[in-house]
Amino acid sequence: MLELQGLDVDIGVVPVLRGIELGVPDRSMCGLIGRNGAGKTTLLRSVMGALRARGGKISFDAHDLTAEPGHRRAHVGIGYMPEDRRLVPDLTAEDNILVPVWATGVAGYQKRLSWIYELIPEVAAFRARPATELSGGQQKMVALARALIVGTKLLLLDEPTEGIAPVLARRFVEILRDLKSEGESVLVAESNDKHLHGLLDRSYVIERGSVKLGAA
Amino acid sequence: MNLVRDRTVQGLTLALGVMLIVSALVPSWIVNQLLFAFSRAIVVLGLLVLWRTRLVSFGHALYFGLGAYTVAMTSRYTGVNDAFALLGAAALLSTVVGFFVGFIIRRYRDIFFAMLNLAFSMILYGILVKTEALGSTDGFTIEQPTFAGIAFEDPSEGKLALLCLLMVVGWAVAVGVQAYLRSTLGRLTTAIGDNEIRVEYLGYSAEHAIHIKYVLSTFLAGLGGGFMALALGQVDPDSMVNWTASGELVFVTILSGPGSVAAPFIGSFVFEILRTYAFEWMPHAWQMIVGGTLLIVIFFMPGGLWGLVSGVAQRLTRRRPAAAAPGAGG
Amino acid sequence: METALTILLDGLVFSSYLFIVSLGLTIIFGVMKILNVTHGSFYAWGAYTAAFLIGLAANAGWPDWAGFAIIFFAAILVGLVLGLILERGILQFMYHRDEVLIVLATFGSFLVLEDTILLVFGVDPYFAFQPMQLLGSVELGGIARDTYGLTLIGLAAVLAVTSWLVLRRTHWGKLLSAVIFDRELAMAMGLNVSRVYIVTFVIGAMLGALGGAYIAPTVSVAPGFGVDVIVLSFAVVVIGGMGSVPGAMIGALAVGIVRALAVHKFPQFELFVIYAVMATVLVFRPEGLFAPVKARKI
Amino acid sequence: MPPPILDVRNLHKNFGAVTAASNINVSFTAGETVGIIGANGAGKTTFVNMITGYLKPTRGAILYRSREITGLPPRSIARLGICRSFQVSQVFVSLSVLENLLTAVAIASSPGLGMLRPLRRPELIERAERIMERYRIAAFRDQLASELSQGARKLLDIAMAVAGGPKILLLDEPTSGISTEEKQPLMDVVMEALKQDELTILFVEHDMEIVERYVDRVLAFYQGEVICDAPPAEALRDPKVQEFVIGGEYQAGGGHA
Amino acid sequence: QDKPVKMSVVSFLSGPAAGPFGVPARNGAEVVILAINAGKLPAPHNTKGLAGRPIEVEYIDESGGNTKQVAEYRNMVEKRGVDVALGYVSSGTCEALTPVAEELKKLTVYAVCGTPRIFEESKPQYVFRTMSHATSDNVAAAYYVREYFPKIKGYTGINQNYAWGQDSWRDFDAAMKQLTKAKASTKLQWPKLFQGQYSTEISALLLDKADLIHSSFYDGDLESFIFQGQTRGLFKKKQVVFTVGETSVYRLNKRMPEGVVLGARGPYGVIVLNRPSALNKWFIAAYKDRFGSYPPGPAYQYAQAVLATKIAYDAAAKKAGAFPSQDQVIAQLKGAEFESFSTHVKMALGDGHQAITENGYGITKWDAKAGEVKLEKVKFYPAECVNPPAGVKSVDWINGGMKGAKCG
Ligand SMILES: Nc1ncnc2c1ncn2[C@@H]1O[C@H](COP(=O)(O)OP(=O)(O)OP(=O)(O)O)[C@@H](O)[C@H]1O
Ligand SMILES: Nc1ncnc2c1ncn2[C@@H]1O[C@H](COP(=O)(O)OP(=O)(O)OP(=O)(O)O)[C@@H](O)[C@H]1O
Ligand SMILES: [Mg+2]
Ligand SMILES: [Mg+2]
Repeated sequence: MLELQGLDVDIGVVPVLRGIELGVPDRSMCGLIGRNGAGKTTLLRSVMGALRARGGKISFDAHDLTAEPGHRRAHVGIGYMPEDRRLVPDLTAEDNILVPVWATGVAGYQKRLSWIYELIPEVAAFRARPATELSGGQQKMVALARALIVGTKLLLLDEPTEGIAPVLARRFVEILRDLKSEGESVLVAESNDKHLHGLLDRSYVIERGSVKLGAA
Repeated sequence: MNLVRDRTVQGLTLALGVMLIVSALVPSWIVNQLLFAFSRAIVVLGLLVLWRTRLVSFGHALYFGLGAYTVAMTSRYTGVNDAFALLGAAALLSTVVGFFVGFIIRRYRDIFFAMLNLAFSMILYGILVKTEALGSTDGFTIEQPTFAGIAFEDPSEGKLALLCLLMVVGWAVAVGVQAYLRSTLGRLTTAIGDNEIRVEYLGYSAEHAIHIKYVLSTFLAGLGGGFMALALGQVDPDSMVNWTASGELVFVTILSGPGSVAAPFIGSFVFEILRTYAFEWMPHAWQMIVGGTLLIVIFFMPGGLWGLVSGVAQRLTRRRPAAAAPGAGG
Repeated sequence: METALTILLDGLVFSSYLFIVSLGLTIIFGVMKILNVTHGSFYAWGAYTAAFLIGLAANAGWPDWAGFAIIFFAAILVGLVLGLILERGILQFMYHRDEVLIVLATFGSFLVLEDTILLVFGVDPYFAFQPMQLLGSVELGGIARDTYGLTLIGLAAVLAVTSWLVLRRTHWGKLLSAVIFDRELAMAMGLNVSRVYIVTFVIGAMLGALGGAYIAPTVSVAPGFGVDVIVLSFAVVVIGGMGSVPGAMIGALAVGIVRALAVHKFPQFELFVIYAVMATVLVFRPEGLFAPVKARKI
Repeated sequence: MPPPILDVRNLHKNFGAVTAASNINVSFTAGETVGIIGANGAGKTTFVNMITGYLKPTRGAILYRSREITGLPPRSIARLGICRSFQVSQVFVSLSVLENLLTAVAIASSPGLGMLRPLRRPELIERAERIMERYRIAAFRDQLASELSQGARKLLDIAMAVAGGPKILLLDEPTSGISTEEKQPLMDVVMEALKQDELTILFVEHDMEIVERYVDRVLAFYQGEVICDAPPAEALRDPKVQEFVIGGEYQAGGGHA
Repeated sequence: QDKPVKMSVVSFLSGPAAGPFGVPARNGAEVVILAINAGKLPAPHNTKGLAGRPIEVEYIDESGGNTKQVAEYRNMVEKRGVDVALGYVSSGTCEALTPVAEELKKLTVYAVCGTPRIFEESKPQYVFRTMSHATSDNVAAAYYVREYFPKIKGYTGINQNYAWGQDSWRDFDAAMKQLTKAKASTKLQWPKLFQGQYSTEISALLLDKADLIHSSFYDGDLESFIFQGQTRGLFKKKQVVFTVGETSVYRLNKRMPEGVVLGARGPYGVIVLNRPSALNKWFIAAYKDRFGSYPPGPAYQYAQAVLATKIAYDAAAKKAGAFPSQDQVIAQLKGAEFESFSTHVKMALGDGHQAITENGYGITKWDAKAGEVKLEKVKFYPAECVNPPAGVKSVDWINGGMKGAKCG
């Protein structure tokens, strides 16, 4: 489904990713595990088109995404949850979730929205509150929901369980499990695989900008 | 604190020596250009101090004009006509006004800071334009000042004396600003621009620091305005207090670049020359040249003229074109 | 009583004028965080183009009402051409730069455009009085009023309602919020950010040009026409809260009505009104009447 | 029993209809290490924010060494020696790591006119460098903070909180975003400092292993209320805590089990 | 080969005052300078050049404020070595330049400017002005009002909120107080320069009880005010006096309201269109030939300044028997008296540095047959009637009852 071949990415003049080879097969859950500063976020942002690759190729479902403009990702079914949440402050939680829907103009999102609310009932509880008012963890949930709404094929999650209370982290893991059973592909970046243990089909270890396949 | 070993200070001192000699040799129109340029440079130095905190004032013509008008009014109405007294009064008054206005201004950031300054400057502009006792739109002319009691018969000698004074004062304030920028308080500048919450939680008031900075900049603006008034022998609201005057000051700041306290002196001189020639070559489209230059500076010279100079110097001496702008000069 | 009506009408007319000239500015600021000094150029170019074309049309024997069509045509034309040139030619390379530098870039462009007017249209003023003449005057509150001036109120109302509906009642407005907040995020959510910027800037430019074009028939269109409008519209926008359409409306109303009151009752204070209102509002509400929501930081 | 260093009395905070703190009464003695746990949105950050002056409580009082500090601005509270780190790192992005720390150290050590002394003084640089070593960010010494990864920024944030030499240290989720390998070493460092300086530490934490290992006492929040105030062994077995915070039985050793 | 005489002609070439004022002024100077260099001025001025040497002219923009002009003036003199600086419309600029001209000792001929202060508050040696100052405009206006509108009970004003507008109103108000019993309104309108939108002011003027309105508007503001006022019947309801309204006549043409009192800051432009002197006929023809329209007031005023310079140079050369020094030229210009294109000019005030001329007003009337605006009831007031005598300050003179006025 997602295939990175020899990806090189610089930020400014600093080379951050080097020769990344990574694949997320259909209906699988992959982990991208690495310490602070290893390059996880950079990798996900590159896939999302926020950073231009200096070399290499990003392909998705036989599309070549390398040269496509960034906003096309959402249109082809990739959902993204940034590590620092980034909710639009003056919109309500629900509006935030719907932003990608409006942006891509996909039809029939209602069903998916109620499915998401079933999946994460906490969000339904504060759906009408402005995003500014939500606590860090609450925002995290909204960000996940927002990634889910258009991410029908692939989800890119950047440290989804960071800053999440154990009670919720457990729910997150359950949610991921559900997603997997629904046939979605997921790439999760985490600084450890504590919560993900046993869920991953594949896990990549990233270190100083290079990945290698780790034990699943 | 070891200012003597500071490279910038050494450079400034050397430049002062050279300039004192050079200015006696150049034709008088250059003396005038230098007078205008360095007077403005002192104001720009103040704007540079603000810019280091990412604050830009679109209204510093308020203090520039206040300084200039103080000089004009004092010499007209009190009979005091000594450059030292006049300049002292100019700097003092604008500092006092800056101090009080600062209590309001210090709460604002970004574009709001710029705009509120604009608003205050336009209020002064309105008052000047309307008040005949203040010269209305015509402004005032100012007589040749004396220098600590010494009067010069020949006006061009007077101009030269003023230039020498200006350069010495310019050197002194530049060194002072350099010391300030190296101090903890001055270094807080960039920090405040980045993250005020953190500054507060480190136990210092960002507003307080900005207030000090603001007062410093108003002091410099008033002093520069005072010099400008003496250099021109004339004050008027349109070229000294109106928003276009503030715009010009910001323009010169950008042109100079924030890299060094020496930059404003170079930038102002280049600006004066640029404007003179633009005016000579295209008398009715000189704005186009000025505007075009501004665009070129913004696009191709992010660090201003100073960035250009130091960039070249750095490429010669160092391997990486390091993060030049904000941290330099230390 | 009649004076009160007159003051109100005068205030409304002037407010409408202020609103029309500031709307484009506030929209561009709201979406792109650009304080666009070239707004004054759009205004001037709109006025010049309209006045020039109306003059041509009059010479060609077109009926006077064609002037109205020309006004809107001129606004669209100028907005499209200048807006695209500026956004594609300059601003698109600057979005990652400091806000203040962008202001200065627009200031530079403004200076250039200002002199371009001189080169293109010369220094002689243009008059395009036909539309105002056509509508004549009506008697209201005991004095004659030019009908054209009153249509300004209508135009302002239409623009206010339209922009409010678009921004508040369609998803467009909310998507704009997303762009405003974070470009990268909006892009990741599937929004073509550069297109949003182009469209916004062109619309803002059109509104600026429309302000000028619509005012053109009432004035002598001469060099320097766009200069004062900049400060004026800045003041209105700052009072209202930068980037807020209702803010611009309230700001324009406040300034317009206070000013009308001053002109009628204390004309000697007229000059200070705008800045006095601005300073007062800002002292109590630093970010204007309708301040944008800030993200929670801690 | 020694008098409390920090005493929180009857604290309330409402945001419109949301109650983020309700009738909180706790006090802390000097040298204590307290872990604050709770579900997301339970009011932990709000509690920290009120103590450090970022938010004004709707009702109630906060006393530091018997002196009321409720409503004081953050900088005054910081000057009293109550320092904090943030859930979302607050660093000076356009300064280098060294300059970030220098700023923190300098402000703490130069009251009044001392602010006019140069920032880059050898003694300050030395102190900043020591702190960098300790918090494992020495490698980034001259890198701009904007270039740091999320985790490194977090470390810097904590280091800056400690740099001022606080009496009470409040850390909001210090270990979130820090990789597992680094978590414990980091906490070891912080705790070590605590033991030396008789510091009082309050930290918000979601990782129960860390809580269990390092704290003397646990405060558990739920919907703005303190539902449990007990030593960790006891708190982690509290049924309410298990239901609302942990989401099941607590197993030592975490999810791996 | 003789070195040419370097002359800079300064007027508004950009900004709102360029079209109505600055450019015609420049054009007026140009017509005369070209003729001088070709030796084609009517006799007795039909010698080539200034004292035989051609004029090398540069045209300079006056916009940008006094400060910029001071700097520019210095460049002009010190850097480019100009021999005569000529022109300037703005009073403020003239005031600012005077001390600089004195300092640099450079012959400077002001063509326009308004303020009387230049020669009343100091005694410059190198500076001249070849037209009367603004006091005469407003004194003449008050005489005209007394003569043609004796029934006026009250008057008000709308003037730009800057020195020009303020001075104009002050003089007019003072003269009206001396000459009539009419009362000044308490609500004077002081709109900002270049405001462009006057609907509120027009309402206030319409509601004001005063039946006469004084205005010294002169540029784009004048025309905007006329359009907006006309639609609302302002000029039918109120008697309006435009002291500088002449600048707009040729451009507005049919759009110029009827029945408005117009001045041209002296005997220039449309007011003297029909004067039959040879110089006037030549000037109108030459200007029309080159620029396709009648010369408006500013063109006359600048032309007059150039002519005065030529007369002084030629006279000095004659006296010296060689190309004259600057001091010799100055000696000739001082106190000179000469026939200019449209009027007699006498350098009578300020120790022979400030000219006085007659001043005239008329009332607009559309002449449908000719397709032109004509002036009716044109009336001129002699120079000694509307200008203060030498040595008396204008303001004191008016307030003191205009003693010594010779109105014939
Ligand atoms: N703007 C930048 N300029 C230069 N280097 C950068 C920049 N942003 C990030 N880096 C560097 O890129 C590397 C990868 O950063 P990235 O944010 O991808 O790490 P990460 O794996 O997501 O870490 P974390 O778990 O802490 O979030 C880091 O070493 C960081 O210092
Ligand atoms: N500024 C605010 N305006 C409105 N509501 C707020 C504000 N700050 C916090 N809240 C609300 O108060 C409650 C407590 O928030 P707080 O940030 O204290 O939670 P927290 O315990 O720190 O959660 P997390 O672990 O997710 O960070 C939440 O419901 C939140 O939505
Ligand atoms: Mg990361
Ligand atoms: Mg929190």
